[in-house]
Amino acid sequence: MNKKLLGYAALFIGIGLLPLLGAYPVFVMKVLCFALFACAFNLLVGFTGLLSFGHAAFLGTAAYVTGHALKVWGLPTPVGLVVGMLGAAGVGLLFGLLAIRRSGIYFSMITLALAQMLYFFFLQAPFTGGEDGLQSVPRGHFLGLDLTSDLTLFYVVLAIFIAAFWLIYRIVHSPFGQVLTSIRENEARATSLGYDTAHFKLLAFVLSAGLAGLAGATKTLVLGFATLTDAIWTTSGLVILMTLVGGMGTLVGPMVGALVIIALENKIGDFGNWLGELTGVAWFNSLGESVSLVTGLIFIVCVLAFRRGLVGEAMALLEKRRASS
Amino acid sequence: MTEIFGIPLPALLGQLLLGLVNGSFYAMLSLGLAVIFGMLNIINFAHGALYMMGAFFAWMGLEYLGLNYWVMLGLAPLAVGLIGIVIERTMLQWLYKLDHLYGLLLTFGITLVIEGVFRSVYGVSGQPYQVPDALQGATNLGFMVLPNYRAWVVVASLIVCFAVWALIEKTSLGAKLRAGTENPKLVQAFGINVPAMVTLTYAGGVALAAFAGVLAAPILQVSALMGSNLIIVVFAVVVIGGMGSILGSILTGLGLGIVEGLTKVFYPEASNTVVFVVMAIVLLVRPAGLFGKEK
Amino acid sequence: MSEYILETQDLTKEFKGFTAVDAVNLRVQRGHIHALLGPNGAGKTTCFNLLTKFLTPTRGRIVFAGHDITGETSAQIARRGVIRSFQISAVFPHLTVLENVRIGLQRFTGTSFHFWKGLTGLKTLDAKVLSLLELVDLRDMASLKAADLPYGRKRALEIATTMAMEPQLMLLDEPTQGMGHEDVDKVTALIKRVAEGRTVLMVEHNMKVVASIADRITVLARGAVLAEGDYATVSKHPAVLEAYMGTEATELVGAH
Amino acid sequence: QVSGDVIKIGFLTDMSSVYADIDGAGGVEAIKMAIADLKGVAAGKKVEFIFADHQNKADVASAKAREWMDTQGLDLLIGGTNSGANLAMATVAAEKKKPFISIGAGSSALTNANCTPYTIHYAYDTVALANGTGGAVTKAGGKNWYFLTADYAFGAALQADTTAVVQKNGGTVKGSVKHPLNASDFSSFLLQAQGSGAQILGLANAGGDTINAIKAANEFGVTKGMKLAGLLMFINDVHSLGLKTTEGMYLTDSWYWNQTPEARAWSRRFFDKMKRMPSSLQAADYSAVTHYLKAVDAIKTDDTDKVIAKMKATPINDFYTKGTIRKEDGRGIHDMFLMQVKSVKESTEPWDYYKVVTRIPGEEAFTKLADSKCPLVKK
Amino acid sequence: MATPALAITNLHAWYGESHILHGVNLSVQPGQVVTLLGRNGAGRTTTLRAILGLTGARKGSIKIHGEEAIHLATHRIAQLGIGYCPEERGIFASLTAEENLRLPPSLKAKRGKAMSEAEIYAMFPNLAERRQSPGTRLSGGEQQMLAVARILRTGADILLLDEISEGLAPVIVQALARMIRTLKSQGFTIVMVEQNFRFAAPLADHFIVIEHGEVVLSFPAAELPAKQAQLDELLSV
Ligand SMILES: Nc1ncnc2c1ncn2[C@@H]1O[C@H](COP(=O)(O)OP(=O)(O)OP(=O)(O)O)[C@@H](O)[C@H]1O
Ligand SMILES: Nc1ncnc2c1ncn2[C@@H]1O[C@H](COP(=O)(O)OP(=O)(O)OP(=O)(O)O)[C@@H](O)[C@H]1O
Ligand SMILES: [Mg+2]
Ligand SMILES: [Mg+2]
Repeated sequence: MNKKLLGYAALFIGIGLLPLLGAYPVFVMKVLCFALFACAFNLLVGFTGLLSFGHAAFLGTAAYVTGHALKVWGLPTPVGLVVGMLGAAGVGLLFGLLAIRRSGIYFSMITLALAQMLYFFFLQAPFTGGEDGLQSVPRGHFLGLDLTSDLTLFYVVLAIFIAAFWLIYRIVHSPFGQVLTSIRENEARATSLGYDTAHFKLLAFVLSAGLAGLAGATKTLVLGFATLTDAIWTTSGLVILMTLVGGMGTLVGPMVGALVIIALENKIGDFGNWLGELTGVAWFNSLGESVSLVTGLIFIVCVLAFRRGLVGEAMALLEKRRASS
Repeated sequence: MTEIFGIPLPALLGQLLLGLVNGSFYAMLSLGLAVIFGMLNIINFAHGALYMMGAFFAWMGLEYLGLNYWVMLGLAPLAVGLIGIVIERTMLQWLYKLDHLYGLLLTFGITLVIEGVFRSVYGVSGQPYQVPDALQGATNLGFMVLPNYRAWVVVASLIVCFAVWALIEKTSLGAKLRAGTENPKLVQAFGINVPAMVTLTYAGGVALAAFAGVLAAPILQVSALMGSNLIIVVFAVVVIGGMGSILGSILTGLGLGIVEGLTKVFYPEASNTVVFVVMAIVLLVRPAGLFGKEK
Repeated sequence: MSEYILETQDLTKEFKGFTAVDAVNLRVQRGHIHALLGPNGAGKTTCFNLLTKFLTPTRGRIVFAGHDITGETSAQIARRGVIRSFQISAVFPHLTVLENVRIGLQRFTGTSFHFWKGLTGLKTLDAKVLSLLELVDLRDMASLKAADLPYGRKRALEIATTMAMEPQLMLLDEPTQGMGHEDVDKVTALIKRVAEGRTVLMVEHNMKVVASIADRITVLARGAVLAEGDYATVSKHPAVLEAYMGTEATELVGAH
Repeated sequence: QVSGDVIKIGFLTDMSSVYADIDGAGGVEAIKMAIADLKGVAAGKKVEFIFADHQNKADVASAKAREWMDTQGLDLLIGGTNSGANLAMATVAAEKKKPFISIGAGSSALTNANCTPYTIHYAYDTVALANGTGGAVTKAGGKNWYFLTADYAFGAALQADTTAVVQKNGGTVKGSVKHPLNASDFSSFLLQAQGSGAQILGLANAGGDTINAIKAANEFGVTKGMKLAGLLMFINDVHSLGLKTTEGMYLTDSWYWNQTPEARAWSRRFFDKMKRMPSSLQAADYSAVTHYLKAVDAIKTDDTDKVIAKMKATPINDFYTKGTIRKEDGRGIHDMFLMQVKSVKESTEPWDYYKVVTRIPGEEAFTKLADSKCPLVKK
Repeated sequence: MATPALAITNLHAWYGESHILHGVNLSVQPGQVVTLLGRNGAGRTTTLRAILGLTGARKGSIKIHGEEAIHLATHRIAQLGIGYCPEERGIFASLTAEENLRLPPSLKAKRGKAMSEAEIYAMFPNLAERRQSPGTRLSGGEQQMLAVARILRTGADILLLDEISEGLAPVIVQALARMIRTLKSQGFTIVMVEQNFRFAAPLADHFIVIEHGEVVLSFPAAELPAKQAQLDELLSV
């Protein structure tokens, strides 16, 4: 237990040192936002067994609400973040009430469809700025800190991330989390023990939506804008991929997955060029234009051969070694 | 002139007819999804990508091989069907024992790859594809000018839908399929090669998508992304109809096309979302969908 | 208080043109171990599913302890004290043995929606959990993952979890199925023990088990009640003999 | 004094999505040509070029721009297609005080409400398009308009700008119908347009939407009763539609490859590399980079403020255009052209698609300073 | 001795984790009629299902006409010449009676004599009448006839019949008995699971009793009188 805590502490201190070691703070912040998004998503798929294919809706909602709150209403930054988070949780409640009525594949299809509906709404609603997005959202101040400096913002974002991560940890290891796990493992049995599984799933859905919202709100703060990308269905696919790559149902998996996928998106062009130079195959040079192709391949490989994800496989390996020694 | 809610009747009729055209595509695609779901228990996310592939094959046939529309109307579904066989044999078949969600994720990955390939080779701006000569021109119906090609689309899709329905409901092969959906193990115990049947079902389902793709090619630009927007709407159609019956998915598809058509007249802003709104309402009233079976 | 804790009236379930449970009037007496017998496919499991609302009856009424529960949800029925086990063992594989039982007990603490609390609050339940595990000889395995238990132990764990709910009525679906002989005897003794002060309705194919512990037996065939009574009566009932095993090998007309 | 001892030019454009053909890889090639034509050197220093795909996503564009400026020592940012992405890049450039030249974006906001001292909007904008097509068509007698508008900010801006021009020229707008972005089916909207009885159908959309709308309009016989005016069309769109469907259409653009001998010469070079003729944006990419490098070379520094001042002070004079960059708001001012698509008979060679109908002088085409809402413009 | 039509050695089978068969051994000669007896839930149905690979996991050896079938896919096993009539009848609701009848394809390796549809309808006149009705709209007895009838068409020579006499009127049971005799005379190998001892006793050449997933008694028909007492004890309710 304590060892685990130490491990997390080391991890976060490590992340905290990154910018000082020359890492690019905005990049790390972006990864943190997506890591939070993936962790929130994982709360649902990994710990409750519900595969939402519409999580971008919550990221997007919060991004727009926070963006609007900070830019148009001029609310203080912390309030803006909270408002965005609540907005996402509210949308989560509405979606949840509908989607919870079906399970399995249908649940996925319904969340996907609802999110798409919201996407079209955002596309047309005047306050989102349509396809131009909501630009130049001010960062403002946080508890007296001026956030215009990337480094200051970085530590604030890291603090938000740690707080949210702690909350997720808490949820997973709470009486509520226990019931969620039991629902994931055997819903019929949980029902037969007297749990109204629909209510638990709904609360999990809302919590996950709210936390995904926090990720979206923070992302708006970091990058200074909210756009349709946050709400489009491929973003929902992306977060699934992150979680799948990292390891569904593990706490750190989604973080690792987010890092891998974001890095991939950013670096694949360079990687392609490098391969192109190495092999002389010109096609590799255009790899940067084929992010979705590569993402798709990773998806296929993960589903076919690698379902536990990086962290999951690593843990399984450790366990095996421990068992054999 | 007769008006309904301020819209002249002829205009309304025209819109209904156009809705039917779109509905034909929904019907063909949701039909394919339903057939695949029945045997494989997999929601084939790649359906949209394979539909796009059908359209592309039609275009490529003409561009590289000089094969005309009518030839490709047969060849493209065949080719896509073959690809379906490869997909099923090399990937999908390993997932049947797992949670159905993995099927959805895998086919999602396949979608990204297929789209990625076409996009990296052909870009995304559409390739033009001419209406075949025999179907050029339009017919004046009095209340509207209906391009002959669109009329053909409705007819062709109705024929295909009906043929699929007849194949499944009226033939011995169909009997095997229906039996397989009820109890695949027992059917296999009669010496029927169910795994092969599953493969062929998948091939058939995606061939249907490709057929729809070829039909769509002259109407829409042939482009790498033409399938991915459509497929989400078709998913909503599937949720609305419920995976109950073949006829059900055809009717739901056509019906929603018409609903969408009417929305374009009365409140065009909502035409993108109306299907999803209908879905939400149906979920509230009949969670299993209009034609869905009890759980 | 009625002497019957559970009564069904004309309970019927139809699946697409086929009746799995056909107008069953079942009465389970308080304090009894009541066995439900019948060939495979007779509708026993379906009956359980109807009683616990995992399936909605096509027709009929279910009365439990004087309340009409026909319209209630599975969870509501469970909270009334009707707890079932499943034909295929139903544990939570990735939870430990201890957690498996605790998840049931936890419901009574009223904290199940408290997502902000730690697990320390639940630790107070552990003593009770361990004593329940003691009953089923699982105490030593409390910290193992349920998935790692042998099959027979899983069934025992399932019974322990069911018991933790202090059910008024326990529904056990083939509790000894798929076990070796020793396990069967253990589980039989266990059921007998935990049945004290409660009512048990169980499906069982193993006649030895039924004969030794059932107070009353209902035999189903093709969804309908074929016979009812204690073991002595039922085992001599002509229809049961007919449906189960004709012992007199009377020759068929025209044979040999 | 060149920062980092190299001159680093970054290009962010859509290389994989709906506008990839209009700019994309062709734009990259054009910029490479510009650098190579100057021997890869300016102010005695090596010129380096990096590019990336922003996938039409403002967030990707902004993040990439920020990263390049923070970590790569970028000296000039070129913005390819898409207004949303360009607005985001402009914000970052202003914050980091680096020059930003927007080529492919349509939004006039870049040098109007959202102007910055570091933004140069080089090629065109919605106002110019409206003035071109809207003005010319109305003057030529197309008084009755109906709009088919993509239902998002860019479409609305295009419609609004064009409406103003039409009305100023004595025309009327009979109505409009909005269609969703990336609509696959236009038949129903066209049926509504057809019922309006207007003469001109203004297409306030872009890319695939314009293409699909035009195809459907032909199919439904809309073109028999109405004339189509594509408010934003590129030669790639015409190419993919074919002359049969587009013949006779009006459109406004800043440049056409077959316009002048110089343009032709450059375009042939481009064609040899890309196997397709350049769009106006690709030509503008070349022109803008050349203009920048020449300014650097002239003042021997890549200092942002000085280079921008120099660029604004020097007239542009190349195969792409002859014009200036307006000091106050960074708006490129140059002639725009109203073109008409040739018929199949008129077209004498591949890619021979347009004839120039009218030249619209820059001062008329673009927003007048007097009308500007740019805070930098002192009034 | 000829190759047994069916030879099972040390067969184990599971449903999920539930271990149902604990090493079944039995062997059936061509043309023999064997009856599997046992109490409810003893594992007789599971034995039949395991032969066809319809249980979860299975282990051991199953030889059909000398060919090892334990690793074959279900349909390949069936094609070795097995016709299976399941306990729950397995009539398909979405198929008409006639479609149900025609569903099983003729087996390639035909060893037995396939009956024609006409012969089948002659044997079960009820079915002829109701051929267009949806399968599950037939009465229980008719469904049972249909389930048997449809495997007679295929040319399978080993029939696995699970409680075919269950729930049928005496006349039909008699007809079935006659049918089995006919089939036997035609050289079919038959493995029957039967509750109805009166039905099974006169037909069988050999009896096998299964208890708790194992064969506990196995004897030829001739020994029936001698074993009767032991049998009664094993099977008594
Ligand atoms: N959801 C369902 N849909 C259709 N038929 C069903 C369904 N559930 C059960 N049945 C059918 O109802 C009948 C009774 O099944 P049930 O599971 O109740 O039998 P059982 O008496 O528990 O048998 P066993 O001893 O094998 O467990 C069977 O024929 C079964 O196939
Ligand atoms: N699908 C299944 N899943 C889990 N357990 C099963 C399944 N089918 C049968 N069983 C169990 O396997 C055991 C053996 O069943 P089997 O059907 O082989 O019995 P049987 O001897 O044929 O009895 P019956 O006279 O009831 O048909 C029983 O305990 C039964 O409940
Ligand atoms: Mg059962
Ligand atoms: Mg049986």
